[in-house]
Amino acid sequence: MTSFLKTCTTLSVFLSFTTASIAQEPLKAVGAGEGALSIVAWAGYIERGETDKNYDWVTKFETETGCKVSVKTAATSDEMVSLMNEGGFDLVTASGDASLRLIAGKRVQPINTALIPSWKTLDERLQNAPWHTVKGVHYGVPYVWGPNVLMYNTDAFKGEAPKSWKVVFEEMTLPDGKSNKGRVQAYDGPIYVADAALYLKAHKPELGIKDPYELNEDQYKAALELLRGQRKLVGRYWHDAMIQTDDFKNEGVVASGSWPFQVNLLQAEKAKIASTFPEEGTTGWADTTMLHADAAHPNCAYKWMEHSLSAKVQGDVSAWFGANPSVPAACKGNALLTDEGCATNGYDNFAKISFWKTPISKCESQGECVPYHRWVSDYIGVIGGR
Amino acid sequence: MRSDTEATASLPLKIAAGAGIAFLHLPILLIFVYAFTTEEKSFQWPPPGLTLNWFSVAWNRPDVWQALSLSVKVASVATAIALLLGTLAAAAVSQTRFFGREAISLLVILPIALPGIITGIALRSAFSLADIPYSLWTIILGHGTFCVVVVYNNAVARFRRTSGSLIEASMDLGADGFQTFRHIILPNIATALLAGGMLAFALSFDEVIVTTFTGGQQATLPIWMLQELIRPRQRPVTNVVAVVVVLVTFLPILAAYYLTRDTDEIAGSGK
Amino acid sequence: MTAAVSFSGVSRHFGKVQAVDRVDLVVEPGEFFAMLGPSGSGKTTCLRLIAGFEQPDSGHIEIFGETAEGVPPYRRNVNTVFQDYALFPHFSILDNVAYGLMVKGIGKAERHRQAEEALALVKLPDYGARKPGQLSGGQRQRVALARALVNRPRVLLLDEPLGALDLKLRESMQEELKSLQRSLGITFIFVTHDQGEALSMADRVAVFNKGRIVQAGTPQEIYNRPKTRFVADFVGSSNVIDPDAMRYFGGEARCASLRPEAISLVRDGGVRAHVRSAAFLGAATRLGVTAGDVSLSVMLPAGQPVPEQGTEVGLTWAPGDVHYMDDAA
Amino acid sequence: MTGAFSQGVISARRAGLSGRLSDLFWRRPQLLLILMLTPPLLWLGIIYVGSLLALLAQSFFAIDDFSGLVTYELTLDTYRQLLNPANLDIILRTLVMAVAVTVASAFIAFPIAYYAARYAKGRWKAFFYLGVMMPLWSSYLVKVYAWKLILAKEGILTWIFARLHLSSVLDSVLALPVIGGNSLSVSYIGTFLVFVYIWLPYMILPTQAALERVPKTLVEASGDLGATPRQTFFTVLLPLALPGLVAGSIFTFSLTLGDYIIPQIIGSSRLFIGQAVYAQQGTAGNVPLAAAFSVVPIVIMGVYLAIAKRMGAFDAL
Repeated sequence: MTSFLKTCTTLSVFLSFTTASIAQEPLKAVGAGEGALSIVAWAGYIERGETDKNYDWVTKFETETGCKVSVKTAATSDEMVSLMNEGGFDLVTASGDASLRLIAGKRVQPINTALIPSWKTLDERLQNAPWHTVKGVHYGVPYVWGPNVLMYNTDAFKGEAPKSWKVVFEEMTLPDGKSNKGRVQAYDGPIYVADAALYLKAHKPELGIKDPYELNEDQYKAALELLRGQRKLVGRYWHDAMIQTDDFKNEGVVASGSWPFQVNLLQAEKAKIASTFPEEGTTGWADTTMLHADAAHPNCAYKWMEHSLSAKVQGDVSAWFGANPSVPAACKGNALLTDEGCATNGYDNFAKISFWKTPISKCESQGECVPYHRWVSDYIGVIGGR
Repeated sequence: MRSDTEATASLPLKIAAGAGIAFLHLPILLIFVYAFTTEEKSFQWPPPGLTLNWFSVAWNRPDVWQALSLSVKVASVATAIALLLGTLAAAAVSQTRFFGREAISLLVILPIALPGIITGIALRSAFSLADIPYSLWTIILGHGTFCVVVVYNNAVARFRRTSGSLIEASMDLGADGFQTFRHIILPNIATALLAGGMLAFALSFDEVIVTTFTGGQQATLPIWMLQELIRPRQRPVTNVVAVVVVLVTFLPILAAYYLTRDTDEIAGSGK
Repeated sequence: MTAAVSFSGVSRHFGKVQAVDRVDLVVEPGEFFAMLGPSGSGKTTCLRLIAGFEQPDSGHIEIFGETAEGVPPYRRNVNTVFQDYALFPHFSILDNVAYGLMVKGIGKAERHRQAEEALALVKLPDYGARKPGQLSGGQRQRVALARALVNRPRVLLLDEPLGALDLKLRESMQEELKSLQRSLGITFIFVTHDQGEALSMADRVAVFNKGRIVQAGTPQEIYNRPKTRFVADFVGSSNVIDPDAMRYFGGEARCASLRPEAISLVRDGGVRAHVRSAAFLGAATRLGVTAGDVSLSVMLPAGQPVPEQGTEVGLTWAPGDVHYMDDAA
Repeated sequence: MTGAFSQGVISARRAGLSGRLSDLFWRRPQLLLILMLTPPLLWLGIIYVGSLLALLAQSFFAIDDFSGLVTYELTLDTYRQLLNPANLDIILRTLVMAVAVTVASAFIAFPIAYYAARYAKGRWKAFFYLGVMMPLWSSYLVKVYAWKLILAKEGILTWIFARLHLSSVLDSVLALPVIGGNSLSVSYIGTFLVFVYIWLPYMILPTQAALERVPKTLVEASGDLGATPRQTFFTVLLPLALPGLVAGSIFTFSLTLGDYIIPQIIGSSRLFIGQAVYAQQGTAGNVPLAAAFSVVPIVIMGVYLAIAKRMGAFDAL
């Protein structure tokens, strides 16, 4: 674990030319709010009822605490890291492939869990999750988590859910009689190499893949090979949730790895879209609300972290984004999420999800793994047809 | 041969020119149509219905106004800076001969001749090196850099056409340097500066790429549009804003045309 | 009496080009002075040195006894009529003329009154409201003149003032300028490359070549007694004869000039020559003849019979008409 | 004109700072020149070029393979990395696209510019001017998104082709190797179309300006000397319009080289230089490689500008 950390440390400093600030002691007590709070978040994570009046967990917080919330949405984990490196934010909803980089880069500060009463209501599986806890020190509070599901068009699949990720990785004829060529998508982020590895883990056991984020040269090459084959099927890689929904509506895309968020969005528009949890398992994300090392509004930030763990907010976010709450109590009695919501979003599949984390060369499961920056340049090559 | 110099063009030329202009305008008509669509999240063709609703929605969106005001601020200051720097450089280059004159004109053209992303990244890394926090001024710094060229081009063209003896005549008649500047130089280059200034303003107002790198978290109108288009809340609002911007800028473009028509074309002074 | 303008040892170079090379010059007050020379001979630079647009690298310039050193154009009571007139395109004619008064801070009514007076002087009384673009070349020239004169300069500089006008207009303007100068008594200094203009208008002429003054004097002196071969070549239509040819003609072996009208034709004797061409000029006929290998032109007064081409004639001239000069340029 | 000699020939120096400064600037014109040049030189020479050089300097560092951290030691490793096949693909792809876009823009722009410069009069002239300026002033982003609607598989073009019963034509175009694709909006054809559309005004304006500077008498003289309209066009008009076309091509070329938004929205996810710079800098954190990628358009534009300058395109800018 220490070597893991050392690599993370070095990995993380790269974007920042500014001198890293010295990690501070966590706050001792929550005082009066500073009147403002700025958050870097995934699209759909911080809603104030602008899209749908029912989904609003900001307005009430603002009136109660006097902290005016401003949100900067980021499309990728890397964007989040660079935004935090840039500074000027209090909080970030970082996924596992960003959180450790932020910690190692001293961009975020330890938090005092004693100041967050709802901490003890957290799902035990998440309380000490390795993506926000380093040497027993907590660098944030879990927000929500979820799987990267397989989204598909019910017309193209004749109402029958595809069982395997095979439909997006290998050329085949779909139930509607047409080839899947040009009708599937893949994620336009290097972390998607892990999805290929996950598929290989199930279908090519001889490679000996244990963890899709820890790949040796051979395993990595096999994953890239699979992705090169996939390139021939994919017209455009998806990068942005909203553009993906457009593609499913206007570009004739019928299957892709996706977030429940897009599924919900499309279903709300009465599109013929459904999602499934393929047999290979899925990759997924678990996000943590982390506090910037130089946060200008730490009191408001603590108030928000507490607010974000309330069962109501957890349930509402989960319903809106298609995620799973970090507070088990949220699964029951939330009007928006409904009592079946957690099950739909894969709450019980926790163990089957390989959560995003940054690939590093000194990996735990085997001696030497291919580090992230190679994933980046090679994935660019794959998309470019190399 | 004669037909070539007479005022009538051949039919193929007319068709080619007309088709070219149509090609330039059809997508813009589409923007107009989609400002009225009833569909909210994404666009589908043909639009399911038409409504005027989005205009009032746009009017009541505070973020539109914030972005607009930031854009106007940035564009105004960047234009003012470009006017100052561009005129000075143009005056120096066209009124005197000195070693390195060529280098100056290259230097002025460079920010526009090199892709915006390079200007953007270079400035961004310089900001981090110098530990300059992102602010209104970092955006202005970026915009000012590439706006100088349009003012410079317009001013140089005008200086070139303004006889150098006018300045000497003025001084000969008893006007000192400042009087000459006020009574002779300024009135003679004013329309060129106005036209250059308006182009600079437009350039800054629509700039996305450099702003992405120098803006930090602030959203100018184009950045706001980018965010809206990628993560739509009410997509037609973006089109409404675009339509309004086109309509509002129509008059200044026309004004710039008539101001410079007789004296000099403002052509060729793009991004 | 102090000179209106005096140069002593004035030099000015641009880069490697020596535009004005150690020039000494005196222009008397009230004089109509011409600076004549081919383009690039330094005459215009001299004018600009007087106006103050250029500063000498070395030497000394005085205007009416006051040193011009370090004095910018706007502090010299010297005005210029530019070759391209340099009328301000954005001002009306009246405002153009009134400009000098305006920058001096004279009130609008007064300066317009004076400007109108000046326009009347150049015979353009009703043109005040127009813009320069609406005037013909000759009219613009007059406006430029009025604009300079309204400031009552001690010296008026004219840079090729008639160069852009057509022949007829040029002749009438020459008359007008001359009488204007006489009536105003202002010192006029003008620059021209047209020797006819210089000779007909000026009281005195300075001939420039390669940045230096080769000869200065009255038009008669310049015309009749050119000091150098260059002056003779440039100023007159004189025959310039080489030393060798001069000896062949029986004179001294020096370079000389001989005016065409000083040569007369004789049937026998004289220097034998062949007629090559004849051009009828109205008041006279100009013959081109060759004597030996020397080409000469001969002015034949009207009324004399014109010999046919190819005929042999004899040429004679009074020895006093032969003007010897330096062979140098 | 009385009292002509009432004043001295040299007036006194004017009072105040402005008088003194005026005199000073006249005596020392270099001082005025320096004063005029200092602000633009400070801004462009120091801030802008300084930033550029700082960026370029970073391309001589490399990211450490093991840790992913930038090592501040001079090396050419990053350039070696830049020349690997995947990155060469990106450079080549962008170059080909930039050339194609520039050539196509020139072809489409010329008739418009020619007509506007030589035939359009009065109101029509204004119409053409506005016709070019309006698209230039309309939001770049909104135009790009409008094209997404036009080119989408279920978009306007497909709809129109279907209405005209020409869907098979569209399909056969899309079936073309390399430039085709699943739909126009995910093909090179789409990216190309949008590039041409967005940069076209930048080509028209300088070309028109250059054509307007061609004196009518030249064309007449050529005709007078017996040239056919066609010969006149190729021997007189085109060479004289060339600086304008080259000036326009500086824009179309440079803008295509650096754009990262158009190929991201309309395209097949294959990267262009602009996107590569953006991704290496923002996503991968490989600033040295991003800087090395930036060198490519700088070098290309440097060569391009040198040629353009020789052709007198700067005067037509």
